[in-house]
Amino acid sequence: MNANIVLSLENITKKYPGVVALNNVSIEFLEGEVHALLGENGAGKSTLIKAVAGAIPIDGGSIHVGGQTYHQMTPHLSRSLGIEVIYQEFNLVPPMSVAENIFLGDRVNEKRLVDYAAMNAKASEIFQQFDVALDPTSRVEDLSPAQQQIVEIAKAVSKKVKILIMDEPSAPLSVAEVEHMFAIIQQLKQKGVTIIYISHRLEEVFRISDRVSVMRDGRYVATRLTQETNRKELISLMVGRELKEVYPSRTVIPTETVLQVKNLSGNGDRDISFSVKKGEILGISGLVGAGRTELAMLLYGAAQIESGEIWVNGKLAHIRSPQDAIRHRIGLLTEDRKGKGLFLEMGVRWNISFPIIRRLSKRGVLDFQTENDIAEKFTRRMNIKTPSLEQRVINLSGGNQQKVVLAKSLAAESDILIFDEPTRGIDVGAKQEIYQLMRELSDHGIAILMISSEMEELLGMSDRIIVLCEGKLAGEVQKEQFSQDYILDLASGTH
Amino acid sequence: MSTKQIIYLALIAVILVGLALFPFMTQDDSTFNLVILVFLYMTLASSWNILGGYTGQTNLGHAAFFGAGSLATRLLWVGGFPAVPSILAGGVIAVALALAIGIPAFKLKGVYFAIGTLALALILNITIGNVFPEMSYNPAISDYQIVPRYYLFLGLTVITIAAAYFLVNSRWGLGMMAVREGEEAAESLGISALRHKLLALAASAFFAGLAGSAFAYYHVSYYLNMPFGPEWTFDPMMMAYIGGTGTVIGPIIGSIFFVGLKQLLVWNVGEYHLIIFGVLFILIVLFLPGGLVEAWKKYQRWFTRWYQRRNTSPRNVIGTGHLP
Amino acid sequence: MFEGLSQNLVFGILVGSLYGLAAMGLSMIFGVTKLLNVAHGELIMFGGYACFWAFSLLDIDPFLTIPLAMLALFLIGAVLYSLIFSRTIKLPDESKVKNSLLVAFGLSVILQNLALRFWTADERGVTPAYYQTSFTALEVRFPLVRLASFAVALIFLIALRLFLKNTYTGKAIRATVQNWEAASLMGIDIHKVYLLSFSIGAALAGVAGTLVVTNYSIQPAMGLGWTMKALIVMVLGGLGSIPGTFIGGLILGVTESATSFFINSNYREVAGLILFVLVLIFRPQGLFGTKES
Amino acid sequence: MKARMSIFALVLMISLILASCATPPTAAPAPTKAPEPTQAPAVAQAPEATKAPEATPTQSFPPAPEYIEIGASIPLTGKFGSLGSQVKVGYDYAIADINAAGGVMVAEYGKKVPLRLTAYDDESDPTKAVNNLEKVFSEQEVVAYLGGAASGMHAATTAIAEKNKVPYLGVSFAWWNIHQRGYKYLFSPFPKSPDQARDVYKALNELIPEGERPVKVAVFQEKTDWGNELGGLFKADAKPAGYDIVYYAEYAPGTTDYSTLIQEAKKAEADALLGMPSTPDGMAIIKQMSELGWTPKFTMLVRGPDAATWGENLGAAGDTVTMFAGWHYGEKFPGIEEINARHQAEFGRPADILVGPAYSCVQALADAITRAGTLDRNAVRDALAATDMMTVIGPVSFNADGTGNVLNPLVQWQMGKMELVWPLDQATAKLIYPAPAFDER
Repeated sequence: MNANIVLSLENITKKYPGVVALNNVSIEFLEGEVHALLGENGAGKSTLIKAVAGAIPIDGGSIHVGGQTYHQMTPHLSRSLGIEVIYQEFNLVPPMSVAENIFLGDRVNEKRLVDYAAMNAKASEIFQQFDVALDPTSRVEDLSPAQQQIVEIAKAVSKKVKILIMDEPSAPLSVAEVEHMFAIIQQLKQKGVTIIYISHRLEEVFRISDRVSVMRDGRYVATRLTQETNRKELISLMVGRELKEVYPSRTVIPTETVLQVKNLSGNGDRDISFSVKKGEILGISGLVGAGRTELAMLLYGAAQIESGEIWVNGKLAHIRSPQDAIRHRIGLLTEDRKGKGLFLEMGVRWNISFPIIRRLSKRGVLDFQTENDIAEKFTRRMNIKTPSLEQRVINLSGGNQQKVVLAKSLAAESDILIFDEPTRGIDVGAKQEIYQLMRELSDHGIAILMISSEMEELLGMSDRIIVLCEGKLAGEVQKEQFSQDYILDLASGTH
Repeated sequence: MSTKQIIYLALIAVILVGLALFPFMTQDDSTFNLVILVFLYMTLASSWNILGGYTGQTNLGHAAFFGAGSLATRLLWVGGFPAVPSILAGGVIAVALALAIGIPAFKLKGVYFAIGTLALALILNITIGNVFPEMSYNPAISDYQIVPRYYLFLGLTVITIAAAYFLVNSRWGLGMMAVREGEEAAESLGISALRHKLLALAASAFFAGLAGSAFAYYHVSYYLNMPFGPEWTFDPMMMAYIGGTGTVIGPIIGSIFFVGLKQLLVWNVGEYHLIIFGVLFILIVLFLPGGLVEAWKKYQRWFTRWYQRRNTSPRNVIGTGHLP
Repeated sequence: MFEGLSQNLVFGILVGSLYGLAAMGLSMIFGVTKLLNVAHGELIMFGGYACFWAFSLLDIDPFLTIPLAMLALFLIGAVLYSLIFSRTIKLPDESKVKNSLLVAFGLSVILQNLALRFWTADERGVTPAYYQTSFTALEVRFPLVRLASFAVALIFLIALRLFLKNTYTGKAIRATVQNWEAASLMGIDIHKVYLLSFSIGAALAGVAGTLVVTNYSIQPAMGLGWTMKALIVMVLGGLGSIPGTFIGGLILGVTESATSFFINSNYREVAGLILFVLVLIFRPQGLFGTKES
Repeated sequence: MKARMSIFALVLMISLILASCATPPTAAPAPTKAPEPTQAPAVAQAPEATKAPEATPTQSFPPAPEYIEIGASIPLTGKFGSLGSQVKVGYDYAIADINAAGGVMVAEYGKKVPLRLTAYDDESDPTKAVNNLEKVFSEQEVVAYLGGAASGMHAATTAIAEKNKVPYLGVSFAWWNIHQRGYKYLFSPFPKSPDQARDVYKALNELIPEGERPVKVAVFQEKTDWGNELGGLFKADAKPAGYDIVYYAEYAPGTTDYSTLIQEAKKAEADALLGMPSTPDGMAIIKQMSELGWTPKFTMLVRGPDAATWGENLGAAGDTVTMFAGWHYGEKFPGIEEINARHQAEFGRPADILVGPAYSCVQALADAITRAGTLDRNAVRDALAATDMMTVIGPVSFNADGTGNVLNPLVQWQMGKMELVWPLDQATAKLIYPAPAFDER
């Protein structure tokens, strides 16, 4: 490997009101290496690449590229230096053709008008290198995410990319597609392109990267040669200490079935059957896009059921809308807490009482006293740290927000709760509290369906795990069979 | 150049020659008036389309440019200036106005831009009406000739359409479309959204201003604030939508369709024609956002799909497993 | 001078309350559904005609025709929403606003021409017997009709506030405004909420129409002018803020009458529009709105 | 790329075809009314063959056209709609009456030829009015134009008449200056601004004893050409007649708020208000005067109160307002009774005030065609210039500038009705003066 430094960041600092997003970050990137950037949500990875790409101005530090020092980047400058970024949200113009997207903003040749024939030919040429058969005249909006990503890569290549930054590139891809992407990355690497690969999937990092840098809370933590490090070390670098999560153990043995799902299809899921007992925690595992959240939406009536049946407490339940689900005492804690679970601009009281205000109203007019009592009760029970019930939830921490969401579901007196990624983006302390709460709830006889991408918490909390793969039920795993490898095999469809 | 392209160019040439010879085929003033109206609307709709269709900035103040052009021309011409420089001045004034309001106006995004420009046009409409309350008469009324005015409009229309065609098929045109689809995406591709929007606005205003100038040269008598009226924005916009925004051909089809159908409706259903237009417009916005052009393309696509189904070949495959 | 100025100010405020009421419906619809109904002026016109016909055919006092106009416009709003606007509701925000603007523009053409066919282009006004009555305080005249209109606007402002704050439906509407996805997941039928909000907005236009026909006059082409007034007021007051809208109305009213007094009444509308453009550019969230996060 | 080119070509082709097809419009525009023999006896007798040479059976004539085509653009909707619809009724009545008597004698063809009017609505939009007149000119090859309503509209359309060299007869406009543009084809049997400015003071001086006259005058001038002209004349004629302009203000047409103007006029202690608003503007002025409690002793608004809906919309507040309408159904000229009877049957009220002047236009035109003996437009124009006849609005003759020498009656709204109050020999009621305060009506 060549040891030329192509990009070096020195003491990059970026402040937002109230937050230091980047705090004196310094990293060096070598020519022709695949350099993984690791860190938890909010560690500052995305901010850092935006700073490199010139998408945001920086408040301090400098960027060195090709022997020059820059104290401020602009999108134009960064591109002229050969830096290209593929964001999670693709920067493509959907109704335009593949070739138009690739060459947008460039002249293909010296003609004044756009020479479509030359443009299409050049695009095809790039695709051939990657062993891809993509029609340059097809419209981007008709392509799959994987194909769109290829277009993004081709766009970067057409711009004579030197440093390619990829932000969570594998998120929308299937296993086979990820393999293909890795092949392309290898090919680019051989040509001397530096790849900065951002991911939170450790397996991928070990598969593809040469070196790995870890960030935490806006700071640079460490860089390691991938071959010389291990999973455990990286995790402890990411979270800042040895990870030792304690999962509360079960005290009640569930027996009575409360929810039974028979051959359920719809919303992309096919023919799914399982059942949940009273007081049981059922884990739902699968890769991104395997149809886990989709299943939750089906059970909650937020998506249309095409066929199959849902039985609640031994009775066939017709769930066509969230109202129906709420009537059957099914509650949902959404994955996208801020987007779909909370009214951020409203107070704590409003958020807790809202789902049940119909019950609190007499002839359409609200009973404020009861509303207040309920909100107060659950705030205390959940140990929500808030100065008052009127405090807008946007001002609460992530963990407290999640507790408000929980309180809301409890106030609705649900028998069945669906938790979609309940601990995403909240700190370790709050995680612990949430695990404790979930355990308490199940001890009180509430059935819980828990969707999680964190294998450890899934294994630690669940009584049973079902695994989804590409919209289908790949298997059901009993507590005694619990093993990470087995579940991953099921999830990736290799079993 | 392929033979097909040659055939198309020849066809366009034949049509242009036909239109150029048109005054030798008829003497009828009302026919001229009708054709001139179509030309006027083609120019207005095409120029609106550069900003509204290609760049995606719904401009509800197009009348301001039309009015500015006609105001400048009429004042100069009535004041004794020769006609040709007066007409060119109209276009220039419209561009100056566009650049003056462009930078503040583009601080507004989406619908705010739309209502902001509407407000600007209304401000001008009222103010011009206050400043020039008097009817303006055509200085050439005693020996008014329709044929030169016909050629003026024909030339203007051809130039506008050709300019629109070349603009949108240039690098700038791709940039404008990228801005329409997403300003942030375009910016991250190194395309300056503001610069592209300003260019589109200036081009749009220039041709609208020239249309106003031609109108001022053509029209016998009117109040000077009349060309600032909102109908000069809304009618061309409706035409662009009916034909298909974001295409060169859409506004052309739209204006022929609009004027032609309007005449037919006026003859057949009389006063209800505007109601029918309103319904048609709503239906197109709701169900056929690409206008008549899209309807035609859908028909075409259906045809090619039918053709493809007979000769199936896979397209768009990635990961065939043979990497170099 | 002073007497003239204070009289002008009072008239500005009285007229402003009417602007506020006219904008309240528009603001309600925009705030909840994100549909920009530029046919709002036409809805006001229909409300005005409802009042006019009830007054001249049935001899009902114009202020007593308000429930009638509300009911009529509520139904019209429901029909328009179900037939037309519901088809744009699922679009992403940006194109939703734009498409609803275009659709509403087509609608305004239709409504205006329907009115023309139904009721001719004649200017219509309602002049109840007590029209000439007015009170004088500190040498400033308070015409009874205008005072009553002010009171009506105020009553509807308060009623709307109470409705949104204290009822289940009102809370459902506010929840939908905040976050329709969350509201829908919490069991709110958001389509019902949209339908209801649109109809309530239309009904408010009906109320405004009755006041317009009693204070001014109506004719089929009046729509655009009142739509612009409502838009100006809505932007001044901050999008979706009901009390802000009312205050925005007062500001527009006073601005207009001050322009008449100090400059020239010819530039009244211009002053309002310039204020509007300035606010759009420098404070798009409105004078009283908070910046969207 | 190819697809684009093909569409481009296709549409240009269609455009060409469409454009060339547009030459002969296949569908005829709806003529306003079929010339049916009406039940009423011909009121307006087309001047019979007395003046024209006697047609003898032996003489051979070229084939006569089916109709004498007349074109018009009338504001039936929009802000002048209420005026235009009155005008249209006048035209229709006169044409029906003449056609009931067989039509107009044209010596050239040796027979009577009926009239046919093709009238389009211009929605009070001068541009549309111009287009309409161009259209009827080339499609119907009209012999003459009839005008619409309101000065601003006529200002636009008279230019077309001059350009196309078609005789033009119009009423409901008082703008004198149009007649000073040297137009040869324009004729208007209607009182003009100088008459109105002169006569308002003359009438006041004749009707009101000295000492009680409203000598302090306020003028609200609409900011249009005609408003400017009439306002200036009001001002110029005041002093010689013994009046004093104490307040003079301009406003843009379509203004909704007049409170500043009214307060200023009130402060200037004006006794009389003179203005020339459109109907909606006039209604707004009166409403706001009543709100602000300013009742001048005398109010004259030219044009606005002509609308039949004035009384309905304003109620008692609209009373005592006076106007110069050009005519009144209570005048005592031949033919008026029949028109009133017919109008009463159709609309439930005697003829509206613009019906008479409109009627007289058709009378003058028919007379001129007969005297010309041909449908040649220049001959008709020359004959019109020599008009001297009795019509429903009294004797009519034209000056060199096309203005008419006609009676200029002062009309006042009284108890929701229009009454003629001056000149006294035609009067149907006495002028109510001074006007009672608004809150005492």
